[in-house]
Amino acid sequence: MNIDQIKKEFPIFDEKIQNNDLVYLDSANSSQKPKIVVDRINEFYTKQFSNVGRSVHYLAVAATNLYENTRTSVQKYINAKHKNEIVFTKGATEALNLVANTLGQSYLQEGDEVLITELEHHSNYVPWHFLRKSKNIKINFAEINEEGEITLEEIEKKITPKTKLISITHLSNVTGAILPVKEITQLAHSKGIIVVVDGCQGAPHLKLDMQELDCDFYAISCHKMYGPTGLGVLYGKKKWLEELPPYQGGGGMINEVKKDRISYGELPNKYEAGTMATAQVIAFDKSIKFLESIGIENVMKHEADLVEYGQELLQKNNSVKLIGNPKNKGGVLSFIIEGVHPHDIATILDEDGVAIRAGHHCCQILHDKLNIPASARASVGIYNTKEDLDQLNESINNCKKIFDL
Amino acid sequence: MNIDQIKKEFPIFDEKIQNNDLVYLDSANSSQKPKIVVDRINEFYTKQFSNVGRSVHYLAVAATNLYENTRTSVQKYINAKHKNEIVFTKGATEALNLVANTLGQSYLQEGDEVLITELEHHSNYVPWHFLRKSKNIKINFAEINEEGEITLEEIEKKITPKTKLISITHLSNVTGAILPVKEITQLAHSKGIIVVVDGCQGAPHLKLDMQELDCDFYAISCHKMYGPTGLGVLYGKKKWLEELPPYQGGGGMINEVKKDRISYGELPNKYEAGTMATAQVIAFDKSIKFLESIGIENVMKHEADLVEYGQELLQKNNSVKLIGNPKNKGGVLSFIIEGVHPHDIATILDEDGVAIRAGHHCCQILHDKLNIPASARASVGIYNTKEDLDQLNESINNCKKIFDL
Amino acid sequence: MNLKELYQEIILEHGKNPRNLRKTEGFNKDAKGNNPLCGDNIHVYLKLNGQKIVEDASFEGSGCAISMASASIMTDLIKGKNEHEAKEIVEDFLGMIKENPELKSKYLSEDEKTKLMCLSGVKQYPMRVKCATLSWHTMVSAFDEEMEEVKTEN
Amino acid sequence: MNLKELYQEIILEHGKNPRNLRKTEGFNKDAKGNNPLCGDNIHVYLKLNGQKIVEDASFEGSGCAISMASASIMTDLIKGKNEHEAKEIVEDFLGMIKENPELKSKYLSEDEKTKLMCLSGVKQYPMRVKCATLSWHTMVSAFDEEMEEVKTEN
Ligand SMILES: Cc1ncc(COP(=O)(O)O)c(C=O)c1O
Ligand SMILES: Cc1ncc(COP(=O)(O)O)c(C=O)c1O
Repeated sequence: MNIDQIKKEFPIFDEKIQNNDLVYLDSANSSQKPKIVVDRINEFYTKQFSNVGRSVHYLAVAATNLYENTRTSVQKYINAKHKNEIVFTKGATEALNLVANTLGQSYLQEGDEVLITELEHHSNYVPWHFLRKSKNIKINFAEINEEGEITLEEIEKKITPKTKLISITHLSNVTGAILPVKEITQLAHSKGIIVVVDGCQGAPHLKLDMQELDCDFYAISCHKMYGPTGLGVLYGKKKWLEELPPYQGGGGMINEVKKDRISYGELPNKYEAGTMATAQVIAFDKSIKFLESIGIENVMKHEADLVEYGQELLQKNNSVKLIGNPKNKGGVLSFIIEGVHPHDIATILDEDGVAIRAGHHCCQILHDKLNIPASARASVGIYNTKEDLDQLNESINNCKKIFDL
Repeated sequence: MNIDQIKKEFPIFDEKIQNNDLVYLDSANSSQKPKIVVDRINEFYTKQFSNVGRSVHYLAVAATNLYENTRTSVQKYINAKHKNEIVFTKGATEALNLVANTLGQSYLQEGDEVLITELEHHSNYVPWHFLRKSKNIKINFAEINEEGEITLEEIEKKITPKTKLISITHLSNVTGAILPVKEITQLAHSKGIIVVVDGCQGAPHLKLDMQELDCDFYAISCHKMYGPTGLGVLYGKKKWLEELPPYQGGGGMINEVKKDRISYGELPNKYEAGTMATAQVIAFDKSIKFLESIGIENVMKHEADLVEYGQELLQKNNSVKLIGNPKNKGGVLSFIIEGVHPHDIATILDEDGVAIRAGHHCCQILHDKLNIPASARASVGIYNTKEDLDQLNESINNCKKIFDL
Repeated sequence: MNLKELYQEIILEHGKNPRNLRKTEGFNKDAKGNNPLCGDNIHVYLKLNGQKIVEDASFEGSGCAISMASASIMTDLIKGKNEHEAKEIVEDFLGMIKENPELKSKYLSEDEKTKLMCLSGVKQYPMRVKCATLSWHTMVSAFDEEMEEVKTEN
Repeated sequence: MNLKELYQEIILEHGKNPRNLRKTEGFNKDAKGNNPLCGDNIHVYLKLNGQKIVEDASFEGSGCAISMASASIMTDLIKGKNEHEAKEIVEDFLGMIKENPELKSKYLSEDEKTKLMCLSGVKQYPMRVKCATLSWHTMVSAFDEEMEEVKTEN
């Protein structure tokens, strides 16, 4: 696999950012887009555009087929049993809201417990908090260990007879910890507990096999997966999606509409109310093709190499303190520098064209736990190289110099 | 105003659709996209891409500014008082769900009545139906008159002391009737009733002035307004958006997150949970610029001319029966042909490159009322010409020939 | 086959003047189907005799010429067949309307095959395939006595 | 002014070793502010005497060098001013940090202006402007005795 070649497929790296080459280390936030994805959007809008599923004219039929093709591609890519288990949403956040809202309407009862973890992104906490408010469910938190991991044992310890649902991230967007989702799901299912997975960081970087993971729901953010913004995927087991009530109401999701009653359509229409993100769905097919053309094993290998290299570099850099040291770690390097606020780090690195993120990364619970207000985070994608991490380290040194460290 | 020139700005019209020139008469479904909008998407993804509002690096700052620029452009375009009254959603359907859901959470009570009309699209009925189910509110329907209009008098007649909210379309996507929104709002407000407007068909074709209309909420579908798919706008008066609870929970919409409590952010963040449709928002600025460059008065004049011309043509065509004959009519021509099902009409017209829609257009209530299962609909946009309507008429004649009429 | 031919050859005849558009008296199997997208709806009635042979088949409903013609032809040729034969014919028809170049079922006469093949032109109009198949799916439901309405999807 | 200069000139001094980072004893006005995006938070304390003059000003909280420096300089120079004067200075500062080339308030001495101007480089880093302004907005809230926390937005 030739990373230079792959990097060339991303037009943004031809640009100078304030006279610097772009060292993009913010992929956990959102990934850059390969040319084929952008071109597909362009082609669709300029040559083929029509709304989907509603008209019978040529363009509408073609667009509908393209739209449904992506559904099939996603199904295959994540190894879902049925095409109708793939629902398009506006993002992972909406997907998680959909799950929490519909389970709240018809499954979770007052007093039931939902188990999440201290690693969760706000998008996998606030929707459950809504149910805490409206339905009086309880939220428990599995705690991280010293390495910033969530272990199977910790999950087991936090399960009570009232636990009805476990909702966990596949890969932490701060510590990089990869959770033992398969084992957690086995355990949960043995106790009749549903498992929801926030796959935002898992989907772009790990092998996805719903049959193997066996979780009940899996949420994906397409813009982190080399795809367009404004699009997400919710995978849900057919039995759940069939049983649960609809989430949003509108055109396309109905069966029969009368003045005194309404019946809803079948899957997946039931969960796709209104005009969907047609162009984005159609282009996302190319993101999947892009990942398939590289091969997820190669992606994983490359990113594991990078993170190992980066971790060593930063560990050797005194005054840099890495956050978390999980055995099973994805391409996220979060750190602090004693005496320099993460925002100052990010601003100073940016002067060298090094784009990282500073803040709590929508994980305030975790930062509270670690007793830090914020951290700096460098995260990698398929286009990153060891040179990028060298530059990161060098810019950190500049930063230390400014702060007299 | 030179329509040929304007049409040239839409690349799709350079394409042959099954060897025909495209006669696109399905704009009420979704409009075609001008080149500047598509190019903007392209440029953003290939030269400037970053997620918005979350990182402090150069690209993120620039993207955030671009994103917020569109909010300001929309504010100005619809003459909203505050920038924070503009919320981006994934579409008008989501915007209407947001309004119904949050009002249902904290404003509407059991027994309250919501008044909608027989012209409403499913997207402006199903969300209220959800509240009928969950909160036991009642839904009343203002009825159409012979011309397919909803009059102020009819609204007045249907208001009861229990009416808390009126939700109406600005422009019917079937009969083309333009509703007297300003007058209805005046009447409603004098009785302490909130007004929600489904502006899907209003926004692309009418002058938008929130101060003049004075409605409490207005929902817009960007893909019908020469903008990208997967994007909508909800305008809501500040006092409402501030008072109502959040809709979806996740990253970006919070203030403080603790294990036992969460507080929410300020407007507009409160309603923009998760990563938004960044590229689409940024490109939508160009849709507005496009409309502004033509001038909405010119758009309205051109489309009024078209619809008058088309109406005359079809009225003269025996066996064609137009649906509705409102005095104040937007660019929608719905019709039936006795003895030919609308789907057959659409398929046969499509052979000539004439793209129209057949079905109930997500208005089953209206079709029930008219006692027809479906209708054919030709709808215009800024790029249509009288020749397009001539072709429509000619193809209808072909269709009649096939069916021996 | 171009569109004009598709419509003219037989659809028009069956579509404008469909056969068996009525309710079979004393039916013992029935099912409803609808297509939420376009509003087509159909109610299929079957009367099976003691040997489980279809003695009469009919339908009620409204829809486009293609769906009416398809229901008309179907109800005609299904008479005299048993459930097993009928279902094999359904499979054969669905296969043909989606991709197969021809019909293969041994339960169809050459004449019946010719009649059915005039619907083959629908293949080129993917959005209309469900118009042609709605009555067939509904008939299967009637045999299976499913209580729910059939909805066609792609 | 480049970034290095911005940081070095005075931010570092104030940012690393901020002044008035404590809680004023006997304060009679205070307010909290935070920046949800980056987690900066601040608590501003004011002690006004009988003539409504700021006798002491201080702050607690954590944040980046820019926000700390800004709070440090602010609490220093606000002492001895009354509410009207303080608010005019706030306006002047906010105007400068966003667009104006210089400070104009007659309530600022040349020396105070010089100190404040070393924050002017922040202008070029729009994402950081709110770091510089958080304490100032919070002080206004303290004067107004608003009960709610201040949140900075762009
Ligand atoms: C009047 C009306 N309301 C609502 C909608 C729904 O808009 P969207 O599908 O873009 O959410 C449409 C368009 O389909 C419409 O025409
Ligand atoms: C772990 C995790 N969960 C959820 C989200 C939310 O995804 P989105 O903002 O695309 O809806 C993100 C990204 O921001 C994430 O990293």
